[in-house]
Amino acid sequence: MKRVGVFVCHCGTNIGAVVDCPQVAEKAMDFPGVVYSVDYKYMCSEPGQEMIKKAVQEHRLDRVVVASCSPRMHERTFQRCVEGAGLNSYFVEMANIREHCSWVHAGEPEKATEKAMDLVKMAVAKVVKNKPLQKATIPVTDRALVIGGGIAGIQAALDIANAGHVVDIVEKEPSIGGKMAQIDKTFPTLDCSACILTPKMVEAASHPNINLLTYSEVEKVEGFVGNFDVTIKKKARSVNMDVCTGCGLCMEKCPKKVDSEFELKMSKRRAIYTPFPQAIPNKPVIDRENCTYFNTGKCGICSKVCPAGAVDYTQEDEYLTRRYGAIVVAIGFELFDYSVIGEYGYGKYPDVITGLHFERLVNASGPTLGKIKRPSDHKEPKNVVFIKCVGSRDPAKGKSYCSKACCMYTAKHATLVREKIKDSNIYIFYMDVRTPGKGYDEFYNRTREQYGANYIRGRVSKIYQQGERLIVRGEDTLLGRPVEIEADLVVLATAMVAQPGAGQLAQKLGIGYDKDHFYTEAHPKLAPVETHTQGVYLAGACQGPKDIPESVAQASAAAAKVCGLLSKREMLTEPIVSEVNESICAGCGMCVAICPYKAIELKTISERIQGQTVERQVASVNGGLCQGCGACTVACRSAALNLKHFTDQQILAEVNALCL
Amino acid sequence: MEDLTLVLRRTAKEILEKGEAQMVIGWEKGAFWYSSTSAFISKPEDTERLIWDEYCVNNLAKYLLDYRHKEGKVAVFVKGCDSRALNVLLQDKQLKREKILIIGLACPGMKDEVEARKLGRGSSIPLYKKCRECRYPNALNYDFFIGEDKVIKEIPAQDDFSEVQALESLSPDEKYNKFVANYERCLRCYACRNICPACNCRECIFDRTASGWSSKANNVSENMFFALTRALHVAGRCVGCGECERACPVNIPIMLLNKKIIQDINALFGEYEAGTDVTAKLPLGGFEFTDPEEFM
Amino acid sequence: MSVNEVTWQPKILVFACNWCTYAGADLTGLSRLQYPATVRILRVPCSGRINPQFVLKAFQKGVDAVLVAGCHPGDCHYTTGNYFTRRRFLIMRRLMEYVGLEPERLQARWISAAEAPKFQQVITEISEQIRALGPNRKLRDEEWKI
Amino acid sequence: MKYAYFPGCSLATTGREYDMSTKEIAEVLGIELWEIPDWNCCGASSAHLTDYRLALALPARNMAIAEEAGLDVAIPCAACYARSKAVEAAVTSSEETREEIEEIIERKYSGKSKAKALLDIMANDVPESLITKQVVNPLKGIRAACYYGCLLVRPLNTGFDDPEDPRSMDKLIKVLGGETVDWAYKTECCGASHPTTKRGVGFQMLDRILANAKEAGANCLVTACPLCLNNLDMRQGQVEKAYQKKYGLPVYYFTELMGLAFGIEPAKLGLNKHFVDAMPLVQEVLKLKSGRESA
Repeated sequence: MKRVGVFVCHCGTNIGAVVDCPQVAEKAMDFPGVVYSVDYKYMCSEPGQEMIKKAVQEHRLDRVVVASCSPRMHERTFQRCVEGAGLNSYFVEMANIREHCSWVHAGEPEKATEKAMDLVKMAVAKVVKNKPLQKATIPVTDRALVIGGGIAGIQAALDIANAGHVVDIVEKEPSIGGKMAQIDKTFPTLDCSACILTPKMVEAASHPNINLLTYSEVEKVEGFVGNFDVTIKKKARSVNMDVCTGCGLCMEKCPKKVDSEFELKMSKRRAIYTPFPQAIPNKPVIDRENCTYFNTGKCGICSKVCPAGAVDYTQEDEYLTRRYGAIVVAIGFELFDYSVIGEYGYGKYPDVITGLHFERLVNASGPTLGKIKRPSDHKEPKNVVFIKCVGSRDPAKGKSYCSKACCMYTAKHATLVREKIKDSNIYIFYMDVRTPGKGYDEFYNRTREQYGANYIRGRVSKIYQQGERLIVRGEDTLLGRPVEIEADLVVLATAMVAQPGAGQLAQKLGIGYDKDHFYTEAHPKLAPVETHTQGVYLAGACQGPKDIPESVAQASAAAAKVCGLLSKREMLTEPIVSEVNESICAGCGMCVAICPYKAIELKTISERIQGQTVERQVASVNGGLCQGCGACTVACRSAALNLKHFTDQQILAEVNALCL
Repeated sequence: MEDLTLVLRRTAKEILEKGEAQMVIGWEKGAFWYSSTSAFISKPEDTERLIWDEYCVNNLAKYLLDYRHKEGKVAVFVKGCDSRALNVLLQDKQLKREKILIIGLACPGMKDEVEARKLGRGSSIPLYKKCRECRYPNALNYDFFIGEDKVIKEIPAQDDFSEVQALESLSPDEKYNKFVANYERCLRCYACRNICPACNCRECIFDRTASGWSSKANNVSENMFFALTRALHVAGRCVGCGECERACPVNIPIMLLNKKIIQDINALFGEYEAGTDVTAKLPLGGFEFTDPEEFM
Repeated sequence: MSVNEVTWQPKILVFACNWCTYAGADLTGLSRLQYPATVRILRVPCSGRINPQFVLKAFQKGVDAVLVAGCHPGDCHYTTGNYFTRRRFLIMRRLMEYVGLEPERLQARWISAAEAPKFQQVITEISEQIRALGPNRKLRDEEWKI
Repeated sequence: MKYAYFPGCSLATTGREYDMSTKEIAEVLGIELWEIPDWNCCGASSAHLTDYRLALALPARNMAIAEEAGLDVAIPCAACYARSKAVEAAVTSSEETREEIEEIIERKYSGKSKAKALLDIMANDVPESLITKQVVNPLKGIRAACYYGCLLVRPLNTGFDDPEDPRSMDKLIKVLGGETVDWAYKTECCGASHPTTKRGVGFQMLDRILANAKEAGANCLVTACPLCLNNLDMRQGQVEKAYQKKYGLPVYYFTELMGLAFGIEPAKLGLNKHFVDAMPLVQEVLKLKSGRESA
């Protein structure tokens, strides 16, 4: 008979305040198999774990149940703890009497205690049936994939490459650089964004360990940690990258002008183009939708003028599949399209623009060469109004969260307006000013004191055009009266939202995402750059709105995780995989069709039946591929397949324990 | 049907003599006038015992499982429902098609043995209910066919789910009363499982109490667990041959559960006739992204 | 275990998939969203692991209701686990209703790791439905008397 | 096309010409308007100031009568339309409210018959081809600032136009051959009762609207609400005096302009009943028309 030890945790007052832990511990002694039961303030603490180890020695325990928080939180901790006490690390089960009990039944202590007992009883019934399991090893491919070539992707790739691993960066735009390439200055130091970004872009482009796959997208992801088989679609650039020298002649001569997405349609680019002058790779791409040659078959000037003969209209999309050990997702963010909501007339009045538009206007390589001009009549604005929290912190518009970086970049914009237009009047409508970084608050105060920005605490209700000027109608809640400003230019700090394709990419990778399609980290505090899918890491705004310093920090953190993974040729995998009882398996193949990871195949075995040697087929599970979902065990009618650590017998024991 | 019996015997004799198969499985007259049992003939002269009359109701397909490791081939006579059963066994990879010689027949429908016993010889005896509703009287998958001219033409358009719908309209308690009334009688003799072609596991979980799924106790609750589990196991593979009902010593209307599932599979995932196409994907063997969504 | 009308409390078993609904339940705890203590959560790696026979066994052992819960189709950590669950339990629910089990007693819902309010609302809803229905006597080990 | 017709108190009094022009153009377009027999006042703002149930029961009775006849209800006035839509929403969204209201008005009312703004019908339900076929005098020379008011397109009643930037009236005027100007005060409030009770506040609001229309180059205003027309038309002179400005902007109902375009005799449309003389612009339209014909 198994000797089970039950350890009921108070978790300070989190559990103890509602659940009568001593009573639960005492009741646990009646459960079959329990020989030792105790309650303690902090089971996960050092003394708590020591207590478990001591109890295992003294009472010759061979199974342990810890009734405390969610196994998603401390299952690892207690598995390592029992391993330290000489038991197989899978001889521990947890009863979640905090998140699933004390925290949600605070008003009903007796019922919560009774429920805690039931949960402990279920855990004991299960742990009695736990079998010893050893972690298996699987190979790790020494190659990393970074999806997204913004600052986060570049930084992660550089750190991984500098650690000696090969990295591929997949970027859907023709050039890496992401949103940061569009920005003029960065807060709080006001140093120019391109000056700190382009060197990193060049370093990434020239780094021997880094391959840039620009104008490409991830098509399919298969396999699992250490062995991700990723199919990448390299969209046809119609330019032969090896031959092209980037001289730019074709871009000059191309007759077709198209709105430049990089310049947010405030200036034109050609059909054959590089998004911005410092683009890396600095080799153009033909926009097949707008190129006359691809639409009508005429023109072809670019191929005629090209000295290197690099233009190749016949180029096709290319699909290549590579195996990677780890993946860093760094696809960044998009700005919330505020034209959907008419109050501010964004999209209707040309002089109502977003922060990114402003960055381009104030950028030296922008459409107005750095002079702030109104998109409508190119005049220099005198009254500039900034509006913060446009879409953010506004559940009615669907974005309940704060976008974190707008307070700082709006203050920066105010500074830039003052620097460029001495006699301008700057108004900033805000609800709160959030300056959560080093030097941030000082920077904000400078905009108020030195640069004379008028911060008006209140929301803007309506903007409308009156003649040349925009009437901004709002309210000054500190003075308690409505405010009306005749503005020449209105800049909206719109919410940061997830990239439009974020949901599909998440489903390809099998990682979670929240209601706003930002990716879900494994744990907000303890594992901010990991995902629940082992081997897939997050960096930058795709995990949630954040500014550049934080994105870079996350990128290096993700890189550290990747290097930790890739530094080993093999890695231990969870032994929670299916196993086949070949004597029972009839070889019907139902499981083969159902396995999402194609980890099961039918193999032929020979057997002596009634005096004959007979060949027959049975299922066989590839422990490396199997991820332990258990779907096959239900497809198998004769229960020949069982999932280790979640066997039919264990689950049945939990069900039976619940009711007897 | 007299002349076909002679054709049957001659065919079986030729097969055995030419060595095309080592054994022929057919029917022979049983102890009573109203029952024909299965016959396993391996010597040419014994083929005289073979007959084809209105009482050859036994589904011979499942016997092939006992001879699947025998060298050479085994020949078997199949009616419509038998050939569907055989297809299911092939779909479940339990039989190798090349080791079987299938001789198809057109089935005029078999007479109800129980009625025959009651009404006595000479009176007109009705067909089995399953034969009256049968939509596949002619063998589907065969190497050769006996009685080409006997092929049955008029066939009911779709299955008859009236009994199922009648039961569905009752209140929960009424339904449960009927369900209990039926399965109180169950002896757990497993005859229904033993005769069912869709129940082809090497070792059934109900024979292995170690699996923890069920106990030997013969109470209503365990009987219901067995009945519902078996219904779910054969879901999407039950060909509606009705042998389970015929084999049940206490006459439990087992097909009521299977027909309910067949009706739901048709309604939810599109029409599916088990055992009519060996290459078809089993409805509960996969999924579609566009399955109906009820759990949002 | 006979059923005593007066002191009876609904006992509801929830099979929760580890990646979504179990995490959703954790988040419900983190957000201190209260719900009736009638529910016991059993963790399985994926909703695809939930064998209909576990549900039958649970009713046999005296559970008043079972909730099968997992990720929204498309979000499954194992890519397609929950599509099987959906197909199986579309059939299972109809079969159980057909043999006389009140439909409220076997439910299936998709609840993601972020949907704590939905978890609380579903549990509260089912708990009230079952409290109204009273204890379950069907499919149980005990004698059935009506 | 048959609708129950609910004129409401304004169209029997100050909005006489709205009622006259509506009936005229309905006839031309072949739309049958069945005036709700023994209709009662919709309660407008006074009802929902006093009692919530009263405010719902009053419009509910009219809608119930229409529902018994199985007809949707055409409602010209913005306030009546807002109240009817409010009760429709209340009844369809809550079973309890429906029973309560049905008990008060002693009639069945499930919300099956829909309350429809007349503008919604003319702009969206009536096929454009049917209107263009009837146009005899294209409204050349009309440069209208379409004024929707603050009630007609606001969220509770909307569904037929964008609350921030409505365009249905503009579209209608263009279909009639007229021109409209893009201006910012389409949905700004005309002051409702303020021009009467609190001159200082009301006149300022009217002044803004008139000034913005003038600045946008409009030579007239078009509206679909009797109160808005009242304020903009009747008070225009007083506003001009109060602010020493000259606007001289005639204010029409969109139904009057439709009638004019359909060649209906101006007096029949009530075009001679306006405070700011509406006739000169009308003459100009007719003159331009005849001028074209003779040239």
